[in-house]
Amino acid sequence: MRELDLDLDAFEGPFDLLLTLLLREELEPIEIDIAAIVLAFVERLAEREEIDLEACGEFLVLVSALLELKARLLFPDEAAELDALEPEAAAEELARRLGEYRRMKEAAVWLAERLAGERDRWFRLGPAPLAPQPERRLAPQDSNALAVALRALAVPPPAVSLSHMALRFPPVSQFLDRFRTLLSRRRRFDFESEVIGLSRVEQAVAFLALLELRKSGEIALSQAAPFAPIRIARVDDERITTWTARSA
Amino acid sequence: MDSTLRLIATNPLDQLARTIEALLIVASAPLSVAELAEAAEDDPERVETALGLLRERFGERRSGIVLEQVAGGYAFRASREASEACARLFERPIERGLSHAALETLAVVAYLGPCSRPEVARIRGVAADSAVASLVERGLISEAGRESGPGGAVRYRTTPLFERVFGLESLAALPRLDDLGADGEQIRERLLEVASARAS
Amino acid sequence: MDSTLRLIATNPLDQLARTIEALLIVASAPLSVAELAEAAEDDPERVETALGLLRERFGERRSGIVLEQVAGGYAFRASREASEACARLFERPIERGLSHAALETLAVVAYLGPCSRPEVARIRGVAADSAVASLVERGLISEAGRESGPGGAVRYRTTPLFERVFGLESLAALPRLDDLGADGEQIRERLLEVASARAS
Repeated sequence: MRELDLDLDAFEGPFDLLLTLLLREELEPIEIDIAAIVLAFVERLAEREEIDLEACGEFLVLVSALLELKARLLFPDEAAELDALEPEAAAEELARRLGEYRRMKEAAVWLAERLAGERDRWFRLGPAPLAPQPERRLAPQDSNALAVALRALAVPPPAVSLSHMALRFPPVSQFLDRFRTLLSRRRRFDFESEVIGLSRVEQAVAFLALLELRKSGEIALSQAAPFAPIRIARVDDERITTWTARSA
Repeated sequence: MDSTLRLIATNPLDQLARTIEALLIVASAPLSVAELAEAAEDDPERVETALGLLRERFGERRSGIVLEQVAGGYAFRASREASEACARLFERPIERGLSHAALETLAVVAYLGPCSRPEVARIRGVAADSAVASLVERGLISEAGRESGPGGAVRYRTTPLFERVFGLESLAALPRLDDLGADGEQIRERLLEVASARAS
Repeated sequence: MDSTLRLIATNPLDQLARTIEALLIVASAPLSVAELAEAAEDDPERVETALGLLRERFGERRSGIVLEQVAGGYAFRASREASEACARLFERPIERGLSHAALETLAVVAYLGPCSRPEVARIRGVAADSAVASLVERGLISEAGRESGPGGAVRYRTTPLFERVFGLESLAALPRLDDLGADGEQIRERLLEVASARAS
């Protein structure tokens, strides 16, 4: 799943590289077309004979975190406002925005059709071949206007609301360190009990760190049943791994 | 000499029509009735009448040059009959490779303009920088000041060229937004259902 | 309907003439007989004949549009009879001020000295191509070499006309901007800093 190959406007390559770049803030979530990622994933699923539930679960967590992050960055101030709204009012507001976007999409379709219909309408672009050459004349200007214009360019943009900063992805490395330290003290632990109280975004990043550790062979993951607690164990402790596997 | 003078005197509208022809052949953008009247030093009403004459003379299937009412004024264009010959000789640099993102951005600016890049991004849900840049380069939108307040973002609006390329008499010729996205009501209802389920 | 069809069939030269009219109305430079023949997919001889017809139709005193043979081929021009009206159309009223984009661009070039388009764009946070082009067209800025290094961008500086229009003895007479920096270099740094904050 993580080697899912993507071909987006802003990014081309495997999904896990995309995540890494996003987490390192080398790529803006706003640049990423998430629907295209979902489409690529669904196509990949359709190609396969059987459904990999684990991969689907992982994908859902990561994509929903991405969506939330992108939404928060798009509406830095409004996010807080929406939270404060009653559910009905929030739904009303969301519907208004969706409606607005939908109408713009329709308008774009109309424009595209119009353009196609006008393909046999030709006119000249630019001046006529034998037109008189006009001269542009400008009235005397006040040089203070130049100073005013340059000063305006030196004004920093309004401070961006920091309310969404709490929702920024923490670095994966933070969780890598945390889990490694944990495993140096304990042979195994439950994922849920370690991430309890963290935001969904942080939980998603913690999960990413887990996958990272498993990929590098440092840990073993197990889960007794879907939605059961996820157990993490040191790989060097074979006994525990087999015990967990048997009991599962 | 005398008879020529009388001829002009009896049908001065013909001379005005010729002057308008001349103005339209050298103009690089559609000319409004007011602009034509000012340059021709004549009444707007008479200009309208002369334009009516010209519209008959330069009509589709009658002439290779067609008079059209577009972008808030009048302009000559090629007859549709000759479009294949035109396509062999000329290019369409403005429309070539106009992306879906650019069309959506154009729609937002046309309906809500003047508006800034952040506003376009908010509505479309993705950054609009490259789409805006390509539209500016094509001359379909142009800068229209900055948002008020310090550090305000540059705002954009559509140009007369936009109206001309899309064959619109004016921006008012765009379809009404209310007529688009008619299923918006359905979305609203579904969201309200979800909301009331969450609240209970 | 039948008679129209027969008319076209019996006089195909008329259709060729209409096609040539259409091509000439779209062209932004004179078209040669060879170009017209290729676009119309017809014989150069027949094109010459059709041009003869058009020369009669679009003759001085007969029409406001006149077909003219020039060095590069054929092009339409305005009739002499309408030259005063055309002059009025092109004689632009004295412009009272500059657009916001032009003023910002001009301020950057004036205060920071020779400056390339990419640099102006970086400082303003938007593409500067059309603003720079319009200032060059007005003669307020002009090219002043290129940035060092291979493929360096063209740099621009203000002209003596700029100083005249803004009533300055020299560039040293620009209003001081001590609050932004002691010299052009410091101001440039300050502006680039703000610009990168804006972009983030």
